[in-house]
Amino acid sequence: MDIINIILVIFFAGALITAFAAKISSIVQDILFIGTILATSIIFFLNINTNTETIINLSHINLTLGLTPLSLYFAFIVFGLAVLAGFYAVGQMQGKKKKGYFYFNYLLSIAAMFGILVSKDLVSFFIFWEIMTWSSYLLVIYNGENVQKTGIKYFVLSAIGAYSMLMAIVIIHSLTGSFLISDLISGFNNMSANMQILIPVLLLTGFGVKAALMPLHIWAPDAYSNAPMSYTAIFSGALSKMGIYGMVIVFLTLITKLPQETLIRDIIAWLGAITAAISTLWAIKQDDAKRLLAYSSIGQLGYIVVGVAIGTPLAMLAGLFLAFMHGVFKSTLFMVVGAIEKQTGTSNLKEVTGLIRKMPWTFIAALISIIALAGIPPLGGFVGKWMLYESLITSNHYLLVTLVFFSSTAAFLYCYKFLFGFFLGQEEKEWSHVKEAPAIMVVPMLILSLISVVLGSFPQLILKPINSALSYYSLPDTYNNLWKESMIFNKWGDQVALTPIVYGVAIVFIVFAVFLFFKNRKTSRYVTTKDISTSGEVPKEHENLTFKENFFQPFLRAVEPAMKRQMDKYMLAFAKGLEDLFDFTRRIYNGNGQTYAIYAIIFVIILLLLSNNLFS
Amino acid sequence: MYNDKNKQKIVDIIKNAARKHSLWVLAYGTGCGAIEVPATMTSRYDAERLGVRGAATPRQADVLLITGYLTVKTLKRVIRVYEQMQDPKYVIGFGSCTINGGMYFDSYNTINQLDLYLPVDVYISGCMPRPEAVLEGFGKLQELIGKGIANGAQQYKENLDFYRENQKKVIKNWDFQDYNW
Amino acid sequence: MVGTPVLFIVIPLLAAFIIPLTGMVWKNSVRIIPGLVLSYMLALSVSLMWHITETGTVVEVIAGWKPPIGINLVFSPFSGFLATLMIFLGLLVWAYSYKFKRNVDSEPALKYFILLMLLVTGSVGIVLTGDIFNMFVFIEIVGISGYGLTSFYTRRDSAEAAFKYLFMGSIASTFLLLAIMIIYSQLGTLNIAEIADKMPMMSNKLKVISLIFFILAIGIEAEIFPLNGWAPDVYTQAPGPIGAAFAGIVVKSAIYASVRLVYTMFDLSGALDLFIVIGLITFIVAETTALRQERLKRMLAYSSIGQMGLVMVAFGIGTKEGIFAALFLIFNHAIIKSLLFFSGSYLVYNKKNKFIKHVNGMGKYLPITSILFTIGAFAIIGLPPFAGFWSKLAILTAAADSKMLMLIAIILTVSILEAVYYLRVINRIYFFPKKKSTEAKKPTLNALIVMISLGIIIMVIGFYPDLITGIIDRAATDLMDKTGYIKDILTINN
Amino acid sequence: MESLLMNILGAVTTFLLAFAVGMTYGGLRRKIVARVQNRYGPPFYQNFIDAFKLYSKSTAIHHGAMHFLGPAFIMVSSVVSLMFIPVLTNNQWFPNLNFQGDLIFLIYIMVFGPLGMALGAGQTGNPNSAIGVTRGLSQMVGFEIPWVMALIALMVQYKTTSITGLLDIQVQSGHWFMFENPFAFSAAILASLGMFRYSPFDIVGAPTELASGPMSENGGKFLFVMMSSGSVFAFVKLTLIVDLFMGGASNLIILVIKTFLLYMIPVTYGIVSPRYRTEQSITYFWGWPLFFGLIAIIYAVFF
Amino acid sequence: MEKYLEILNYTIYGAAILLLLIGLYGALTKKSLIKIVLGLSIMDSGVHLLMISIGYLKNGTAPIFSPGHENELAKMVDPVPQALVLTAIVIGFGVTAVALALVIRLYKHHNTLRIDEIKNLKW
Repeated sequence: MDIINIILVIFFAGALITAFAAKISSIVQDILFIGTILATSIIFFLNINTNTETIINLSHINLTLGLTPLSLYFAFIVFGLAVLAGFYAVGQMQGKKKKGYFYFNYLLSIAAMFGILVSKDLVSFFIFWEIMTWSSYLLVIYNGENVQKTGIKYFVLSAIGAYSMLMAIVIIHSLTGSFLISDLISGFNNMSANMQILIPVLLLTGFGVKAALMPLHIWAPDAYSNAPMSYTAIFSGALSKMGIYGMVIVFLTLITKLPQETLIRDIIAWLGAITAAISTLWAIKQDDAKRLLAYSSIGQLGYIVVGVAIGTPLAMLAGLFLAFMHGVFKSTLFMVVGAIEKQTGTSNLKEVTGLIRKMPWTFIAALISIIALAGIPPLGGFVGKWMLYESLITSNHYLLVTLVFFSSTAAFLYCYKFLFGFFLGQEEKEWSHVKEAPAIMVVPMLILSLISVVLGSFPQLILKPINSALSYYSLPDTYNNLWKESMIFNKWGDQVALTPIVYGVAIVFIVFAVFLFFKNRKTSRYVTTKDISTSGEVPKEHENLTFKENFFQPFLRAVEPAMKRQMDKYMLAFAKGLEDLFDFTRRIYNGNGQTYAIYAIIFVIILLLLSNNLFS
Repeated sequence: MYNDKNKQKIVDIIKNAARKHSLWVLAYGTGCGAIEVPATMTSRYDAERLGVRGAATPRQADVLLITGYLTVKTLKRVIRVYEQMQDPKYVIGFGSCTINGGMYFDSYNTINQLDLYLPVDVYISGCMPRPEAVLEGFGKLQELIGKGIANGAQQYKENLDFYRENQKKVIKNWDFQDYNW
Repeated sequence: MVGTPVLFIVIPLLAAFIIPLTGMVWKNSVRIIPGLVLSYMLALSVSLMWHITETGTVVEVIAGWKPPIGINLVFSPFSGFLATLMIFLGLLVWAYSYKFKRNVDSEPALKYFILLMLLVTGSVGIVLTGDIFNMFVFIEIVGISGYGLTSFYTRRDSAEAAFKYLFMGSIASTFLLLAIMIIYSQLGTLNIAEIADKMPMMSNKLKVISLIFFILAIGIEAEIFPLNGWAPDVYTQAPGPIGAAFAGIVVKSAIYASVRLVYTMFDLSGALDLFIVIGLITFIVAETTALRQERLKRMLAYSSIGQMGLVMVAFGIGTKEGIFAALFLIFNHAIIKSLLFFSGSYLVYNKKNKFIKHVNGMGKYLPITSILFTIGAFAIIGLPPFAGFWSKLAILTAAADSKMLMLIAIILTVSILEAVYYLRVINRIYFFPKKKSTEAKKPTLNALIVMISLGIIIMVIGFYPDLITGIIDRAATDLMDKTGYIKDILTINN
Repeated sequence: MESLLMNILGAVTTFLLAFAVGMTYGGLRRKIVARVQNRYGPPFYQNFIDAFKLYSKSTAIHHGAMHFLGPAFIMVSSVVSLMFIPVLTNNQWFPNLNFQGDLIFLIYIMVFGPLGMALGAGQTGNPNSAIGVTRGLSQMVGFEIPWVMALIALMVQYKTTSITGLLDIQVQSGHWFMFENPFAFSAAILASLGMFRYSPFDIVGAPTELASGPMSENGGKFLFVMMSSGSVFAFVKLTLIVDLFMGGASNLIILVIKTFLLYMIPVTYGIVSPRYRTEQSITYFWGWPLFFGLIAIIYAVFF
Repeated sequence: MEKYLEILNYTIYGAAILLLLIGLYGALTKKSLIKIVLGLSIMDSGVHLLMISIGYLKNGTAPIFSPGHENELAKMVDPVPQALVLTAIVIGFGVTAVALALVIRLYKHHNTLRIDEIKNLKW
């Protein structure tokens, strides 16, 4: 049997066994869960091969499975995150209900993501896509009664996306007679002009939902924030990347062949940028860390979409690099929230304060990830941002880059809010009992933040696979051209050399840290956060010295016009209107048998009247 | 390093020279004296030319300027502010009220003599002292700093028990953290 | 040859009349004999299906009168497929309700099983017969047994539902007779094959009128909009398994009849377009109505109607892929909707109004039933890797091959609504707290076996659709082959 | 080895120069403000005295690790950005660290500081600090937009994103970009008003209402580091604008003249203006400066 | 005479259709369940009449094959409609019986015979 099949089978079998192992013992369940993930990832990492192809023959449809360099790259993200978040999940799920349910869906969605990546034909792609959708849906509604609306919203939007994709798939089949992606690519030139527009648009709609693109993003904040955090790490880190994966393929193979190429690219890129800007503003407004990160995820996905949509080699590099980075740091942050929620019982930024001394390791992970998220050098996030800006500027998207820059700058606001809310500020007595999260949760976070750090100085680790992925889709080789070792440059030849930056920052930081920290640490004394200059007043226990309410009120007041309109509300109003309409139309069935008989007669009469037109 | 009153190391001389020309004042605006401070700082008298400058919080301040009578309630806060200031720090008692209670000498809720509670380096007498007097007071303080004998903080640390006793005598609801450096 | 198609009619009819007699002797025989009969019929039909792959269509001539004069039964890949499916479902309904009736009121199981046997007989008869008047008779048999089964419970509003059904059914039978008579008066024959052969002789006007009357009559049974007002009431008020029987057996036979009419008998070109339009309207109205339902069974009923609309659409596409998709959908719908009715009736067991809110929190108390319901719901929404996905893919592919892009868009849009109302129920099952007054009824063993086997079928078909696609493919080819059908029947020599 | 040593030496010299210049400018500003207010004012070296005094103060208390590291972050921002800016055009004196700097990198490293300060201020737990920080970050979002637009206009116009590249073009052609693209210059200058945080944009410190905001719990060495970082940073900003718009400087005297002239803009603007509210400050930058930025880009693209 | 018979022929058709329409009218407009059942029965009768009249042949003979009467083959009335109508009548009878039984139950359950008041199941 082929490696891919083995991995899929292990996943499905592992999911089922884990789900039913709840009857035996909770620990067995944990071990099975971790075992499944580890086994599959070990098999995967030891047998990486992009040449093999498995064909499953059905009478009408051949399902073709195989890895391409691009999917290999995404599979790295998926498996890496799956392992780390898996360990984390074991820690987080201790003592929770519905463990089997969680593990089952978790494994299933990982398997489905892997399946998507290895699909070489559209039907298996769609099958795994839908498995991914419903398994993630089941995890979104994990938290019970009050997230049902969220779940439905997520599912409906996903269904809109999936069905538009399905429509594209069947149209492709009718035009090319095959479900293979390679046949689509080769046969795309022969299609009529209308179809050439329709198919990419439908496919992009499908991928745009998962990538939380502007008008289709409304599910994301609620869904991300309501799933268990150990899954949201996957959800936002890896699952959303499936949309990006699809977009990359569409942009690399289909859009390039269109006469309206630039128009579509610009539209999608602008949508991405607007998504980024608006969701950043909304992230600033949030008081719940989960929602904050959820909006932030949408924003970050917006950047990635911008990069992918612009589609120059550097932009592609940027988009894919950011995809990896986003997977790394955003899942770390979701894990941080999960750890804090587990330890304190809430994830509200207004309530939890001053955990820095209680949960130092978590804080370190959060700090590094936040710096990476904000795109500040010398961490990995900066590399991606740099490439994005350079590519936008060198490809003449000046207003776009301004908008992206705006959202990126505004992102500092919520970055700070996140750190300040949880870790800094007053240390309240309410949280004095809080302990550091268990090691099984902290270690994955630290590993992930280490990756952020490493990628800041050695981006070639990731750029190399991206390069091979892009050259698979016949983009020019970018090594020596756009990057070389830890040097990245744009097509004008301007470069940023990461090694001196990292050394410079590190040296200066260490110098001043030594100057301040190690020199004064011994001689000075720690005082609590109650000992501050409060005009001489001695703060009492009940006095609230924490500044949390309306954190960025002035800023929000300044940007108020942009936030007045909410897509969410429009869509909900639309849905409400539809429901009312259906409530009205179902009154056709008024319960009176006679009326039904009259309908029948009217039906006959109408048919008779129309018969000349109907049956010519 | 302030123990030897008459002997200063060369480092201390430099430090004190800098300190005396850079006095960041935390004006604790009690009583009627607070109105004199703006006059001192603004264009007619311009204390800034001497390096005297307002500071916003006790952490940044060098000089605690107490501008008038202190009720018991206020005293409590003043003590806390003083203890929050970082070494080296100085206290200027401003106006008669801080010296002997002034016109409030027999009030039931004001203290009469500030240096029972805080180590005052310089008193400026008057009710109220005019800006010229205030500047004179600052000059005096600079002189003391230059000589290295403006060591009220040192006294406070050494005689903490004495000060605490006095403070606790008037402040009934004592809820301070320990001042242990 | 293992057996003849006539046994499909004779045996259950006989059984239906014998049961009361044996019941006097041995009470349990009432329960057991139908099962034996149905299993025998299933074995027979499966072996016949096997048989016809080698020899081709089997035409049974009754009483020695050769077609076109006599009545004949046709067991072609198409009709055989449907007959097998119906018998299989009948068996499942029997197995599911084996113990179901023991403690329901004082009503004996007797009537129930007699009527069930009649229902199966009638439906299988409709599918197998090659004579339109005979078809009318079978439709009436189905109808009358259906009225009986609907009004089975005296405590519910079942009489109301039955009366509506009867009202519509009477109108249907009247118009069916009218249509048959018009054809007979013009062509002088009742044999479907001969009618099809002679159809060009008929004047266009009468052709159209008779077709319209046929559509009205059969459309009432096939639950097309706006003739389906009775259907939700019946599904709701009939005993749980009978809902499944209606969705899986009765409606299928009506669909068969309409397809036979349009594909074989009439050569009117517009009829297929009419199918698409009617089917689509049915689909849309039913699904939108289902969205706002408060009662579980009613929701399932509307969903079933909607699916039938979809089947009509698939037939209306008119290509072989379309028929393939329609038959696949029929098969999937039969098993999935049966599973949904079976498990759904346990989720709202012993509730008078069977509100959806009664399923709250049942996931904890009826875990297996809930999981099965979930599987069914996922399958009918069309989520892979369950069976429903493949039929949905097939129908969309068929539509795309015929360049009906708007059709695809509409179907997919409405499918979203379908997903919404099923998910609402699933969410309630698993994530809402149970009300104290709600008490869960554990499914009996036989019911559990039936449901689990249905669930397994759904999963297996979902993972490996090839098990069924071959048969469906043959059936579709058979339906497309009109001249072959005529030839098979009119040139029979035995 | 030798070059490394030279590098380090050069870094130290550059730092000292920046420190000295920044401090002096700060002192001069105080003097000028005082003269405008009809005061005598402190001596121009007053800032050095203050810095030294702050350095000599004891640090008896702290609020935790971030309290220490926050100022270090600020310093990193200032010093690293200094490392990547060409101080002089002929690279004789400060050759080593005039790295082939990239403008976008610089934009980012410049916001590193405020974030670090925010962290340091955050851990002290003083509500005023947090308020100040939120104001500062909000304001930063405001002025970054026209600032970036101005820079983009330059990059677009001259097809390079490198500071050195932009500087070289000016030196070779002899045309200053402030005349080549005056709109970009206007936008950059208006944005730099916000960067200097002098009145009317001094909403972060706002001594009268926020007790100096983020700095409120920092005395002694912390404040010293912050102050010197601010001075270095002022130098960085001024030099950057000089490099980008005013053709750089071939020697120190020209550099001082140009930067001082440039520095006078925010100073004089500040003297005559009262403080804005936060949202006024933000929307100020989204008014004329943004407009200038837009015009600058259009000008750069089409002319 | 023949003319009259021809007219009669059409009259029978007309009468059958009229009967059908009367029944339909009754079924669709009358509110009483009993009347509706009556209407349905009348409809049935109309159809039955129509069926019979289709098979009718003027001056026809009974459709009995007997030796020596082969030449009367063309004059025989069509036997099929008669067979059919018998079946149909039986079925109609059965349906009516069930309908009336249901009406009784409905009356017991709802205490009314008005169809527009029996609307527990709707929407």
